[in-house]
Amino acid sequence: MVLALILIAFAILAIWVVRVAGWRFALQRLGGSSLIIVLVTFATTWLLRQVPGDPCLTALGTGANQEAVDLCRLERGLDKNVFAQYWSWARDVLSGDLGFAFYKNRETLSNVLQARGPRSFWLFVYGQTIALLISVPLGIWSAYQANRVPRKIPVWLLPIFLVATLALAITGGWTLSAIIVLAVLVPLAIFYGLRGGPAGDALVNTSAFALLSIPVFVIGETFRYIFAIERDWYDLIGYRSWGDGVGAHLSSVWLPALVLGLSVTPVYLRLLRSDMIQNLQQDFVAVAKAKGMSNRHILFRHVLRPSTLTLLTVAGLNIAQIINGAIVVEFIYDYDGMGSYLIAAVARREFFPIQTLVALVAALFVFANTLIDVVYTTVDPRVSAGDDK
Amino acid sequence: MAGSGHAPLRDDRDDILIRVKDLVMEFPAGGGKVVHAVSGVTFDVAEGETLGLVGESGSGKSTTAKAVIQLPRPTSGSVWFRGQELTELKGEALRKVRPELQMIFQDPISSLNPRRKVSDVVGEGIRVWGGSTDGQFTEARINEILEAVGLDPKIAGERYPHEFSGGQAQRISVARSLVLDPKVIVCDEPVSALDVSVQAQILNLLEDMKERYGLTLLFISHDLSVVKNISDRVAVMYLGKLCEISPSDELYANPAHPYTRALLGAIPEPDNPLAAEAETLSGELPSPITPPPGCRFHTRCKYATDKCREDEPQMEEIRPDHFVACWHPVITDNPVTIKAS
Amino acid sequence: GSSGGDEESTGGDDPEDEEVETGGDEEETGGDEETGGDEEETGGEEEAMADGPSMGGDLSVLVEAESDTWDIPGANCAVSCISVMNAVADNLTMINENNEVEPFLLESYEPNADFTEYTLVMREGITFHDGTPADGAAVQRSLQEMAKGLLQGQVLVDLVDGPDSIVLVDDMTVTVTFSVPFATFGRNLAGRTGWLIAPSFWDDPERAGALMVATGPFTMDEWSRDEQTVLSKNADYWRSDADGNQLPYLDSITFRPVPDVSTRRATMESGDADVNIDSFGENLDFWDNQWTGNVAPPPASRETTYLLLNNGAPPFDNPDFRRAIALCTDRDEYLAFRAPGNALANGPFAEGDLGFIDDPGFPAFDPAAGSALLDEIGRPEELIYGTTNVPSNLLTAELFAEQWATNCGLTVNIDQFDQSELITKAIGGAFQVFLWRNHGQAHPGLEYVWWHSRHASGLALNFGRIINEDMDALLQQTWATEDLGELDALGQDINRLFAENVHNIWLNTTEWRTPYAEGVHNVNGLTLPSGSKGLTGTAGRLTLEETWKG
Amino acid sequence: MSEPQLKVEDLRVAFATPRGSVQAIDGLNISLEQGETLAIVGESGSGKSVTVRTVMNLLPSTASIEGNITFDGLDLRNVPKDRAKHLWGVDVAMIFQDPMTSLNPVKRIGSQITESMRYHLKYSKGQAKAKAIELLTQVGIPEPEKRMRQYPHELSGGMRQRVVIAMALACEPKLLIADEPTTALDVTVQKHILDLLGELQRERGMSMILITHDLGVAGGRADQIAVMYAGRIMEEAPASTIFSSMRHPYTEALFESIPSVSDPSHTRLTPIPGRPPDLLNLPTGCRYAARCRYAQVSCTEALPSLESIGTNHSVACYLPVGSSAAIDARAQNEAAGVTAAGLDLHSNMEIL
Amino acid sequence: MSDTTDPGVGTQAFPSTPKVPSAPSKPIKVPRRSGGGNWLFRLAAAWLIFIISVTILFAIFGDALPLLSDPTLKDASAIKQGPSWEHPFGTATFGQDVLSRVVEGGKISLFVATVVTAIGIFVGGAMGLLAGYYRGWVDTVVRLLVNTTLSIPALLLVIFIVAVRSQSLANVIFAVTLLAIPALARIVRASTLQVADREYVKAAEVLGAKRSSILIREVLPNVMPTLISFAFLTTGIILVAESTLSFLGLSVEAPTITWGSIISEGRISFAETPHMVFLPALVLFLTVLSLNFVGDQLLKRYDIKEAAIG
Ligand SMILES: Nc1ncnc2c1ncn2[C@@H]1O[C@H](COP(=O)(O)OP(=O)(O)OP(=O)(O)O)[C@@H](O)[C@H]1O
Ligand SMILES: Nc1ncnc2c1ncn2[C@@H]1O[C@H](COP(=O)(O)OP(=O)(O)OP(=O)(O)O)[C@@H](O)[C@H]1O
Ligand SMILES: [Mg+2]
Ligand SMILES: [Mg+2]
Repeated sequence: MVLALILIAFAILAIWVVRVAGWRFALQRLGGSSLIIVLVTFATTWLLRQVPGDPCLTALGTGANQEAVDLCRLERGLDKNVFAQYWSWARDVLSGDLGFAFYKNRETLSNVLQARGPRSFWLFVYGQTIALLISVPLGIWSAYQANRVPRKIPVWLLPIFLVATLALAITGGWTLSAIIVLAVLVPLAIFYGLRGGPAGDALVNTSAFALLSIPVFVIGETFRYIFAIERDWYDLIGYRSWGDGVGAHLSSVWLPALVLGLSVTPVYLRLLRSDMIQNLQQDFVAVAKAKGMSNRHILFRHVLRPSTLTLLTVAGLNIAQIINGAIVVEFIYDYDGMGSYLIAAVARREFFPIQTLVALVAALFVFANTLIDVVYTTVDPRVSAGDDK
Repeated sequence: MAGSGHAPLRDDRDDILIRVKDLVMEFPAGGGKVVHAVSGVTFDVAEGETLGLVGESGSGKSTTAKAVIQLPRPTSGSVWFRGQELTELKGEALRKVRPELQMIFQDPISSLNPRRKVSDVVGEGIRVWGGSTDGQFTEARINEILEAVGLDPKIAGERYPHEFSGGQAQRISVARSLVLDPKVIVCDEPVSALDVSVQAQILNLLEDMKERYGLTLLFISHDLSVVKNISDRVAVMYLGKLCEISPSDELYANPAHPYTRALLGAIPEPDNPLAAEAETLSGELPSPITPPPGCRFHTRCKYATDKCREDEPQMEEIRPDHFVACWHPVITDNPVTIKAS
Repeated sequence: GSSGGDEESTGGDDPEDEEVETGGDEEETGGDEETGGDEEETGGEEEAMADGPSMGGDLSVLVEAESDTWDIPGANCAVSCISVMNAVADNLTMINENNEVEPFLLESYEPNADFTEYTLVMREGITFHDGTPADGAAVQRSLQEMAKGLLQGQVLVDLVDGPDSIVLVDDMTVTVTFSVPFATFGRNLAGRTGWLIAPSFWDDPERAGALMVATGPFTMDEWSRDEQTVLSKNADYWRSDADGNQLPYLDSITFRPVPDVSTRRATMESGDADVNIDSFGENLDFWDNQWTGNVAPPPASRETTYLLLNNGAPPFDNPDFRRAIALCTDRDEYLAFRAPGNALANGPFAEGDLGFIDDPGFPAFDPAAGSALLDEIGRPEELIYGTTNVPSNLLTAELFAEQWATNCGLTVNIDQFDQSELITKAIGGAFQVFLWRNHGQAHPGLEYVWWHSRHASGLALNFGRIINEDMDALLQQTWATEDLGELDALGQDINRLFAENVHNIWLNTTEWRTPYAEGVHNVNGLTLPSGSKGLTGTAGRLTLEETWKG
Repeated sequence: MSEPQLKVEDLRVAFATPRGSVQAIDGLNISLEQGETLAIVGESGSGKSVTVRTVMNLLPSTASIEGNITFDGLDLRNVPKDRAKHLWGVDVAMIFQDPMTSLNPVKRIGSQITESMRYHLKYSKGQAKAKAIELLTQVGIPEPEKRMRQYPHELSGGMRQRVVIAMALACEPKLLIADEPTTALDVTVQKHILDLLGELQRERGMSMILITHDLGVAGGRADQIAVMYAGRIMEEAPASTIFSSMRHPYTEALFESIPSVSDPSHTRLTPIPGRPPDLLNLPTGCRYAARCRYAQVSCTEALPSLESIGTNHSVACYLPVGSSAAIDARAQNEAAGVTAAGLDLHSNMEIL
Repeated sequence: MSDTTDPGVGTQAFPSTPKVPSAPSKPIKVPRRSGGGNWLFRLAAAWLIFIISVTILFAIFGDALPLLSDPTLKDASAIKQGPSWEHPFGTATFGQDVLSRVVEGGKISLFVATVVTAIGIFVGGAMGLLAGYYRGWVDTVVRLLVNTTLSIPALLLVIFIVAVRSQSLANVIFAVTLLAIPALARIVRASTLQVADREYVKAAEVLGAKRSSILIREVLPNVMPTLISFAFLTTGIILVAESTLSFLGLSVEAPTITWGSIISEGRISFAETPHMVFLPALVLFLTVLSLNFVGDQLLKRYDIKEAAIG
């Protein structure tokens, strides 16, 4: 079901790509993509065969004896050479047989994908949404402030903010050290945020850097402590699907998604911001200003679109790397998605499913990037698909 | 216009330094299309002569000039330099001729490596060719050249390019190209980026250097006054073809090609007698991917006839040493004078 | 206190039982220790005095690992798997709190005098979850399948004619004959071998991935790998409590495998789960002193944490070297840092279990002597300490590596790898020393597979590759008697044998905690058909048959 | 005479930069009558663009501004908020130098032209479109409907500049500022654009400020020409007089340095020696003194102010060209071989 | 901060000065505009120097430094204690002084990050340079390699490599370097493309310089600023990456101390030992932040368009 939906989505997008960019481009990309996928999966196959440990021994565990192990080897073709193994894997996958995810209980990878795929998918979607929801407005705001005159805010507001923050913190019951840190930082942030101008920009930019400088797992662990244990805002009950109700679904995902989102937010934010700042210096912005257009109009109608180009490129190139964050987040929140499955599969030395998944990720990567190239042409009419950026 | 033919070649002279014959340069334009940047250009340059190249943007001036120094190699045609066919030289052999053919670029700042000292920039040629291992000689040579272009070697040599104004930077470029004692210098719009007050300095400098080092220049500009000032002969290009080639005073006095006349008519001088001719140029420059057949100028020419649309005109000598490729050249006996204000 | 009444065995005897588990996040260290027996009694009474059980409720239980399959004969069925199985399946026999075997699903269970033939009579009127009758044929089938299984087969390896010697005598009666005396069979039936599983499960061609079908108090409704296993009340369950209320009380149980120990603790703290099992040393203090809910009483039998030495390969094939390392190991320091408050172990049996002696003669810490011995026999170029790459295990590794290096001048290399490799290395004998946790089955005979030379070659369950004739002989004798006194004596001999040969380096007994939330009652409570209390909770295994929420 | 349409008085603009304050405009006065064209010429960096950007309120926040600017009696530095919203782009419009970068590459021509009408004049979509097509036709773009849907990169440079002009004219401004509108274009195109601007200006009675560094361009198109140098106006005169009777040595030198088509080839040019002063560190006295062949000690001591010397003709020089003082000064300098400001008159070499 | 000291004061009316056009004009007083967070830059640089020098000092003088002791010194009486005067960062599982461990861990973490960056810059830089300058098949191959690497989740690749070979310092460095290379190669390639397009490169060709010599003498020096700026950013990223690997048990083998290993040790009992998580994380955070900041300022200073590596 899910697989079918994904396939249909793929197909629709592929048709769109062909329509916008033409057959030539599509075929060219298909060739390049296949090459990458073959390279990646073969490299994976080869690497996996070097990994010490025996998938059969691991699967059979303490029940292993020589005959059982030999039988298992034979059944899985592990006695053949790498090329033969690769070929047999490729043949299976191309014929639609994704293989066993768990040899011991004969659970198929399709099953696992069906069960866990949606979790990772939603985690990814919400994570990206959160990242975009935070980074886009902040990035725009920040870029806009970079060259603006700060608003005049009386300095005496600072102590008021400070007292208010302290009061909030004390009634809200934050721990002492947090109070001390936040009581200084929060008022400053409010003050410079309201003031805007280069200081406001610096505030956003520095915060982005700060976020970039904290390992994801520290954020994840801290948030789990604060939101799941200290206050009961998140239930550590694992994923709930849409079927269990929208509320249950969202409340089972929001925290991991937030952490995952926060890990990419600074990247997006900074890219958008620097692109926007650059574009704000373009002549056409001066022209628009000379036309008397309002700042808001200029920001959203003139600058935003061309500024998303780098963001798109980078998002595309990082699509495979989102899994890194997902692995960590899934681990901390006991969120059983594809990331944690992959790790478990490596630990179990389940070679074939790993190869299949790596191939899927690689396919996703090349497909997303092809798509982005095409989107590029609609965002920036100067570029024609297939141009080398 | 826009014609071919070998008529402009002055094969009778023995001081010809460069001979360009049927030069063609094409670039892939994506989608299997081809940009016909230069299509069959023929001209020659005598030793010590300055040939000016004018034409609208995109007419192929730079491409022609670069093809002459084989950067990049032309698609077809021959470039003959002092007894050598450059298009046939390969690798090391071609590299060996390089010092003889130098180039000055338009943007004075970006043509200098910002991370090298001026003395290094200027001395680069000597380093490459390792003329002498004698550092003294190298230094002396660099100093000599720097002084020649009007820079104080002691002060200028130790500085970095960004510390110089545009005019000074262009002097450094000139110095760099001179250090290897070249025969020919290709100047691709060397003064377009400069202020008028500085432009004169560089034009004078080029004239001085030409005299001092016996240079031959190929000078590109779209400023007709500048080209007139510096050139002995001027060639007018349009959409990858030559229209007219003639000694400069002659060309400006008796422009025969409708395109040349239009160009001259566009010079922003009050009371330009050719101003009316410029009207024709309002139309768009056709795409070099699909150049018009026949005379390439016919789409914008007020004299154009069916013949122009079908047959390509060949270069013909209408006056001594004045060649035009046009079916309907304007030949009058009263020279035009565009008065400067 | 090792009062006579304590001598009981627990459910698990089969090989799979304890294999490990130094592997998980769970570092095996004990918490504040109280002797199991005392706690058990007081705990039990508390539960009993609470208000009568109420019906209904959904229980959410955290376990440390997912089961690889429910196809038990070949499954790596450890504590998490056993906990689920306990709720889904019933055993043919059970051990009572006096460590005696009692029939459970069986009407009666009779060995012959030399323990070579057993007559099992099935209780009438019991049906499987699928409605088919649980009769003698089902018992025969189950036992036969077990005997054919890779793992369980090793338990039943001495059947006279293999599976054929399990014979259906009449509708309800089955006999099982062994070629050698096998006195522990009854205890095996209280463990994995004895789960009665429906023929429809055995017949399922894809049974490796199928849901369990048995006779237990709960039926298995859903199994989402790594996410949850959902059980619901078996309305036709054959048992009721003393007041005649139908068992079980709960409507459903959801088991959620959560491998990360700190996540399990966080989930409990946040109130998002009802029951947890935990043996992580650094959490024990928390459960004992800070946890606002309850903790189920642990039984006396406890596993032992030890350094598993590979007796089959250099350098540990040399008894002198093993002794030297023991002399160089400061176990008190280990206790102080890694298992604060836990009892030092000098042998494989925990205090209160058969075979326990306070001082079997295990070498005490004496670095000078160790060093001298090493000077004599020479030091290996390097010693490789293998461990999984889990932070807490690495800390322990670091500690021993440092001890051996500074105390005795050995070069120790810590080889870290991921979890699955630990097992494969252990079965294959590809290691020098591992931190390990095992045993504590309350009956020396149940440790047979781990120590007998018969299991020491090739891919072997005798991970330490102990080949010791005296040991073999003693183990064989434990299979020939049911007399607890005799067994105690045999156990003590084994204990001394271990100390003398330093086959392993014993560290400490392992404490488990089974914390559960307020409002949950009678976790691990079990009343046997005879009215006596069942022995439950060994090594964290859960029994939820009589648990209720309210 | 009535009050001029645009009046700039003693304008000073400085930019804060990491290296210090850049004094870009320093005491500049302009007055422009309704319907008149003022050309500002000068070297690169002389402050032409900054001047008009100040008028257009386009300076970045790093700029500090002093002086008065009035447009139609309105103080442009303190415009009431509601008026400000529909002032720039409506009453005053501007065309920039580079048509390649003046248009937003990702927006269609049509929407770029119509947006200001829709924003300021609240035209409906259809109205705006109709007006845009009319404008495009006016600026001489064939097939305007088709062009409306195209993107800037699909047009040639000349076409784009026409679009830019159409854009600026959309709200029928009273004053049009053209900052080097043809510098990036071919001479052939330049002529057409300039003709077009002149025509439109006449039709609409607009005033215009035309910035250029090409004296020829200025000469043909402007009523009044101001020559700027280092942030100051050196000389201002009607186009007809400045060519015939320039009075500032800088203007003179500028004319001498330009090659002329009427001169035979290889005519020796007379460049202006040296380079403009560093705006970070301006000399006292006349900004041009260091390059001036007339320079005397007095020139280096105090800044000459712009003095009127005839109808609409003013010059900022102590020694205006043609005055006897100037002739003496030059002779004196020639004799000495070096000016009071240290310029070596005989050396061909530029000493760094 | 008060209004007047803010660097961004802009278009404000000045009190009208008397109009004396003929007098030597007085330059307008303009508030000096700092180069955008200059003091932050200095602060960041100072922190980096501090961290590095403490680490070096420690390497030389060992526990002679005040407040620092042997990072492996066990103390059964002070297990997992919170910060105190004696142990400003508290103590670890074996009662070791966490501050000393942070300093010691810094040695390894910074070493790993520096070596990875150095190799990454060298190899990735070379790949990017060659691809960007020679184009053609070299470019195709490099781009294929880069895209291939980018299409595998980095963590998975590290797991593979670490599983194949052991978790020795060298292998961890190798694995992480492998990940750093593509990003750097991509950035350097983009920068090279830009530089190779400049006219001074053409000028060198005209002079007849060999391509290889042009690459080294003309292109490389101009790509260098990009490389150096990104070296700082990369070092920061690697520091964070190392700690994440530690968290997953994939970093350098015990008993080697790294910042990541301290944090992940503290995480085991987060509730009891938050000081073992937050204090080292703070040091890590400040260091990475400083690296990022310095790198970013360099980028700005050299006016390099930010490409993404993250
Ligand atoms: N590398 C190239 N690839 C594709 N097309 C090119 C390339 N170089 C030049 N062209 C095309 O060739 C034609 C001639 O270009 P060229 O640069 O020679 O013109 P030009 O006369 O020098 O113009 P300009 O005055 O703008 O410098 C143009 O249409 C241009 O787009
Ligand atoms: N935003 C700014 N920050 C700092 N200095 C500036 C700024 N804008 C302009 N300047 C400086 O002000 C001076 C005048 O610049 P302006 O752009 O007005 O010159 P211009 O006469 O228009 O030159 P061009 O012919 O090159 O356009 C220059 O020295 C320039 O460097
Ligand atoms: Mg050109
Ligand atoms: Mg300007």
